[in-house]
Amino acid sequence: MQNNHSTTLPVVPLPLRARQEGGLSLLAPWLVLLLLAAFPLVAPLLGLEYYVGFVQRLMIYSIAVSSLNFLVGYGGMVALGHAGFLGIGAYTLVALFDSGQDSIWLAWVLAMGVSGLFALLIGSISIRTRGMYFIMITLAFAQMLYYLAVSFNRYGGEDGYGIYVPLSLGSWLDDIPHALYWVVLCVAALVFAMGSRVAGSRFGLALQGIRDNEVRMGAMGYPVYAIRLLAFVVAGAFAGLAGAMLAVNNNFVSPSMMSFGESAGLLVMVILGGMGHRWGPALGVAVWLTLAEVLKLYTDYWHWPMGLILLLSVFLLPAGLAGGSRKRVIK
Amino acid sequence: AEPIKVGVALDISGPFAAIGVETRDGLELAIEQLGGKLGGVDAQFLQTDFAGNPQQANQLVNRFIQKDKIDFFTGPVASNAALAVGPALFAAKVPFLSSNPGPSQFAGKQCNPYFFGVYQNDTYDEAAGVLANEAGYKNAVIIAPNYPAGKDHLGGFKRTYKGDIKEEIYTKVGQIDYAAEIARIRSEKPDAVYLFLPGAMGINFVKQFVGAGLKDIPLLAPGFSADQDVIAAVGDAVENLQNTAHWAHDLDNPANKAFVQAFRDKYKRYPTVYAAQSYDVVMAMDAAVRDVNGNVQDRDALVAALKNANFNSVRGDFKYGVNNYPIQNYYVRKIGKDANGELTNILVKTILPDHQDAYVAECKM
Amino acid sequence: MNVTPLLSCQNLNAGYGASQVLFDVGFTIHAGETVTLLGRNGMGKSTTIKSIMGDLRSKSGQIHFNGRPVQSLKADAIARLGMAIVPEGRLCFPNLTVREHLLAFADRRNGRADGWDIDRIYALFPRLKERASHMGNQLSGGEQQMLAIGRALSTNPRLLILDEATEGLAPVIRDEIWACLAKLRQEGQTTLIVDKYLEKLLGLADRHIILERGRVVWEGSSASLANDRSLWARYLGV
Amino acid sequence: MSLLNVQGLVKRFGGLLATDHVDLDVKAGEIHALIGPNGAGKSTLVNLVSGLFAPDEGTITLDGVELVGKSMNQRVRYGLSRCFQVTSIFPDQTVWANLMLAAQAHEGSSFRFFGQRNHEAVLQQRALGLAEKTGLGDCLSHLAGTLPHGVQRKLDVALALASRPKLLLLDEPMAGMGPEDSLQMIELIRRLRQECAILLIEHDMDAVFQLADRISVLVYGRVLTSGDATHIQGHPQVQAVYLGTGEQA
Amino acid sequence: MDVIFVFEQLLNGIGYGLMLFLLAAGLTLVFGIMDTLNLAHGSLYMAGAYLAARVHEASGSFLLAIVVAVAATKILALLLEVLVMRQLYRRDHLSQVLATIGLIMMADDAVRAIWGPSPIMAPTPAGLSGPVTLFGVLPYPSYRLMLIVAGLLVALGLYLLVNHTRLGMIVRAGASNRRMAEFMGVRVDRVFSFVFILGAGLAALAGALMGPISSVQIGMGDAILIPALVVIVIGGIGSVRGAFVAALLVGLIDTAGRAFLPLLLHVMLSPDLAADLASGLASIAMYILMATVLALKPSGLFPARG
Ligand SMILES: Nc1ncnc2c1ncn2[C@@H]1O[C@H](COP(=O)(O)OP(=O)(O)OP(=O)(O)O)[C@@H](O)[C@H]1O
Ligand SMILES: Nc1ncnc2c1ncn2[C@@H]1O[C@H](COP(=O)(O)OP(=O)(O)OP(=O)(O)O)[C@@H](O)[C@H]1O
Ligand SMILES: [Mg+2]
Ligand SMILES: [Mg+2]
Repeated sequence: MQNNHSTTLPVVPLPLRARQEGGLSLLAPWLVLLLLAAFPLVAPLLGLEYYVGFVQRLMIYSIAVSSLNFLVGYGGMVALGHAGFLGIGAYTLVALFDSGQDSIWLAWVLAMGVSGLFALLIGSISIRTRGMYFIMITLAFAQMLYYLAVSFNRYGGEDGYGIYVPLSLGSWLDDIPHALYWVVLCVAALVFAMGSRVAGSRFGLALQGIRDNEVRMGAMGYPVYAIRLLAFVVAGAFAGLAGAMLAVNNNFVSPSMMSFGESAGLLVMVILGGMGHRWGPALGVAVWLTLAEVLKLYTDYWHWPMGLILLLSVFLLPAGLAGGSRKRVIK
Repeated sequence: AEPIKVGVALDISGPFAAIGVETRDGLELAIEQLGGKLGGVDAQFLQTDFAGNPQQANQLVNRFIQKDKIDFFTGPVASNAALAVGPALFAAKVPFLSSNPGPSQFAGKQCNPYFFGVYQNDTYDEAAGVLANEAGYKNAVIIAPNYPAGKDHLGGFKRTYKGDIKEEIYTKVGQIDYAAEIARIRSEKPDAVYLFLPGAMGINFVKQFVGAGLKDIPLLAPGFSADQDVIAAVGDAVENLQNTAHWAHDLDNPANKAFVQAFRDKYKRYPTVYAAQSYDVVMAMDAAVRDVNGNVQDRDALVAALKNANFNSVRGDFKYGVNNYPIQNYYVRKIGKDANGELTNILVKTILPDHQDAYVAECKM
Repeated sequence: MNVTPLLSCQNLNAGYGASQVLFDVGFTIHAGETVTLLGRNGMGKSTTIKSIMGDLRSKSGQIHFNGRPVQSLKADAIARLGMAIVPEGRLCFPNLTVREHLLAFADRRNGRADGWDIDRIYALFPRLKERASHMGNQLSGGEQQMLAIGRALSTNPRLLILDEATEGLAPVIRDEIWACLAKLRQEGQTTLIVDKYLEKLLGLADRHIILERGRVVWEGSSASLANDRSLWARYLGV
Repeated sequence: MSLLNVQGLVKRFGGLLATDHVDLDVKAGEIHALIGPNGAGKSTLVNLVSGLFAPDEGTITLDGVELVGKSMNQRVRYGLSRCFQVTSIFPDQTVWANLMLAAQAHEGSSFRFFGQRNHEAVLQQRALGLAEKTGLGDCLSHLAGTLPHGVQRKLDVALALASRPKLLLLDEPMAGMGPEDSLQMIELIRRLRQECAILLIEHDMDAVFQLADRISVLVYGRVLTSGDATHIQGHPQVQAVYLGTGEQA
Repeated sequence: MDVIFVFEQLLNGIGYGLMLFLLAAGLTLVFGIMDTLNLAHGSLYMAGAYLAARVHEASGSFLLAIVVAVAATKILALLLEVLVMRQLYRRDHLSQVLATIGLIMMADDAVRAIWGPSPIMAPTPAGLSGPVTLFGVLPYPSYRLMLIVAGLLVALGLYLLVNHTRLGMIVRAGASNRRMAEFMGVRVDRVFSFVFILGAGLAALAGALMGPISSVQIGMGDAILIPALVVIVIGGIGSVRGAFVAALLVGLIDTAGRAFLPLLLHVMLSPDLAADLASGLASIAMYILMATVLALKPSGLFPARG
């Protein structure tokens, strides 16, 4: 043990961060990005045009799931009403479109803003609760939004709202086939990069600290409430963005986008993929949505194998697909 | 040659699973009777499951269009799903023969040559309104879930009903308990109650209504709230419920007799409207393909042939209006016992002959 | 005193994951004895107790309790044979009231009729009676400690194990507990104690076992421990 | 003037008066010990001062600043810091990560999203400083949860020290420690008094009498008496309700 | 609006509340006490409803139907417990959500395979099919009265079991700290199995009782699960008393929203707007209640754990 105050920095601390990230794991994101970027170009050659749209949808969902992963994995806040923010984003776009605005960009930015605002409102109440109460209060707010949309005649209510006139990405982009795909890819890649980055940032580490020991963080002087709330708002805003993107992708928005089932589905993808892992959302989305797509082709009873897979994944992959068979923290 | 490809969107799971199965059974009977061909050309029927969720519908239909390159599309159960997928199909010039939903949008402003309805949603309610007039009900309470379709349907009823609407009740979507509404009805003492409560909501309501001892107040409903599936679920309590539809299994025409007989032989039960509709849809495709001599790629000709409806429909003769929604008869049915004592809908009379929907004027086609 | 010991451990090897903590630990406790387990922090006292209680599966070795091999039994089965613990950290149930803590597990595991019941426990710790309807998590640290002792007593165990049972207690209460332990000893209660107040333990226990880095390094009577101060410095850090 | 000034503080849990009009002060640079029977309300008092609980009545001022109504993190900014009766650290992280987290709270804003915190030299310096001060230098790379109890307590103190507090609240820092560890902790506390005033709760009378400049005795939520070690040791009521007769190691 | 109408609605509210409580009871037990979130509770409810409906139809005896449904569901639950739940108790809520969503998906498909996709009939027992006249003026469905009685009995029984029996204490102990409970000699495995099966039995009972007044169909459990969860959260997780109070509260507020809000708003607003607003508000009344309660008391009305 030292007995005088030495000023030389020992070399210990940094390599302590056990995870050695190098080689493949550094390359992997770029590789995936490259493959995805090239996909619309090679798809026609392989007769896979249809899958361009499919992959586009996966990427949009991965943004939504990333935002939830941020909240659940890093923040420890299990929100069961995240689809509500998707809905807000989507309806923001609808509202703009309905009033004659057709710029996708404007709609996306506003969607983030509006859903972030809602998240601020909902979060400021929800954040006060913990655990199961948090799960349920977020669900409650999503249900309110759902019923609101159902009885909101102007934008089609339960029937939903079809966006039949194509939206615009801006003059020159509109002329490029699959432009939307690349735009979505850029956003998704950005979100992925941010997700990886934030995890090791001051904010991300503070958030994880609060997840692990909230009282201690408070006693050390962290503004716990503000940090949690900001995380909630950020997650809500990005979910809203994903919602608005989904609206463009589907050319259609309906309240079922905010249903309990959708919220649960997002959570399923987070957990299946691997909570708090940067690859988790992408993997969860890809596996879950592809399964749904494929199994439906072969049997009417496609829920059955899906359910079984979920169940097995809980037992065999406790840390999700990205986490392998590493043990998940037991409560 | 390439077989003709038909994309079929069912709702085999989810909230409309029962209707989904009816739709499929009618479809499969027709396919079987046609030997797997349409107009003599080999045909392939690709099924998918919307699971009652319009959110995924778009994706599934894109698959049909882009990957399978379908020539016809039919299904789904719900209007919102139809609205969700319509535009993509129209853009790809794929004829969309609805096997059930008849949303007002496609009948009016957003009508499209590639969409063919089997009935317009509100027409059942318009028929019910006339029925209420004829039955001499001076006043009525009307009830529907609180969403636009619910308002549309009640609007249809009010369009033709001349009596006094004592109260218009809107309930929560997916509501389970109706005691509060039933108490309101009891205190209003109306001559009749008209309900548009699809699926489980209708079943819950009718069960609780009867349990509350209000059997003396007659119930009126559109046909889809009173078909075999509902009858099977509610039992004797629905006896005497009057409802309106554009088809009945005891409708007297040769095509229908053959269809009902074949269906009962195959599935050992009465067909529902949904089965009849999907059966008709396949027959319509068959006739159209024959009319264009198998050349389904000529979509203009195909659509023209479809519009001619050159086949014997189980609902008897009908023709399409400008908006591709049919001009056809609507009937009153009453739930009662058939010759074997089995509970089913019995045809009462024609209530609206050659009726056309209210939105056709808005259609510029 | 019985010929066969109430508890005997032989060649106990145990640890957490890859790190072994106990090395060939062996000792016996006879019915009616009060024995202490001594050693500095982290020397494996709690680990030994965990192994005996069936909370930690030992890698090898035998444990006999009341004449039965118990090393393959689960914790609850061992407990029902008459072992009760006041664990490190108290572990009161947050959702049970004080009264419920003392009723829920009440038993006569030592087979004696004149055992502990809730009234006797209240008499021992009047503070608990005052807090009878408080939940386990609404107690002060010391109250929780009393409750944990009362809870263990309520099962009337053959062997009572106290792991740092006086931690966080006010000196008066500590005295009460020493008195209580002395009384228990008089009544013939077999007890295994881990505690840091050596002087008290000397007057209270028959025998002492010292652990050093997971090994038994010394075993003997109070008298010989009292006389050998070098042991204290070497193994107990006093 | 005293650093911490508590006046007329009251806290009720339902019908229970856990803190009953307590007046207390801690002067700058002093170690003020708080003793009393179990359940007397010592931890409750610390929780009130630190902001974990809100008082029903009374005022708490630190260096002239009123603390009641301020949030926990605001109080930390005003110079208050605490340890917990039950060790409260981040058991699944390394000691180093624990210290970095503590350092981060007091060096710049936590609302930064992109820079990688672990590369910030200022924080590393500060964390190392903490480690040195508390003698944790040897176990920086260990997972905090697997450390011996005594070391975990030291870490707890280190986390509290990161804010460079004016007043440190220590709730039974010696609990569960053997003689050796206790001595080390006493040593540590003695060193800390140069930096800040300390309000110390402890049942280990050895430690209290060695360290405390002043001792207050809390009984049933009320301050029974205050004074130096001799005063307390000689106080008959304190002996009766708290010290007992035998204890004198 | 007369007194009788108000009274009738009051009764309706209590009735609906108790219906929710019937389902919430089993949930509180398993979820509140064992800290295990079993979203598939609704599937057990569905199983109870289907089994009772089928047995009732075949045998003509409602009582037999209930007994068989509850017994059979318990056997099913035993299987489920051994194969799945037992592994889940110790896992976090998220794993439990994931696994039980999986179970829901499988259960729905299983029911579809066995009984088909259509709703099936659940006959009302002959003796309870009509209304009885209360106080000589108010005809009220006798079946609903029976439900109210059943709900009250279950509430009482459960309250006694959890709060006033040793079993209840042991269960709570095992839930909050399994290891310590085992140290005290509790066979936690067995106790948990018992509780889970009891919870399943309650779910089946709720299903069997609800069958005659609601649509027996796939997904019926999921539809009522959310209100039931709302109930136990408002009440405070783990508190039977809380669930009971919350159930009545939700029942009354929901009913009041549907019964009086339209009348009230009609007086103040235009009919169209009133109808829109009234039904919109009534739809979310329950959620507004929950959000309000949690905003004021973040751990529900009767927080049971710390
Ligand atoms: N769950 C665990 N996982 C890994 N190592 C552990 C665990 N529990 C204890 N250890 C380690 O095992 C060793 C012995 O610990 P044990 O708790 O048995 O010591 P002890 O003698 O009871 O000390 P104390 O006086 O601190 O209670 C210590 O080095 C400790 O760090
Ligand atoms: N959250 C709470 N709810 C209800 N009562 C509480 C709560 N926290 C503490 N109490 C009660 O308040 C009283 C004071 O408790 P406190 O923890 O302050 O005691 P203490 O002096 O720190 O005791 P110890 O020395 O044993 O730790 C106790 O009687 C305790 O039961
Ligand atoms: Mg120990
Ligand atoms: Mg304390």
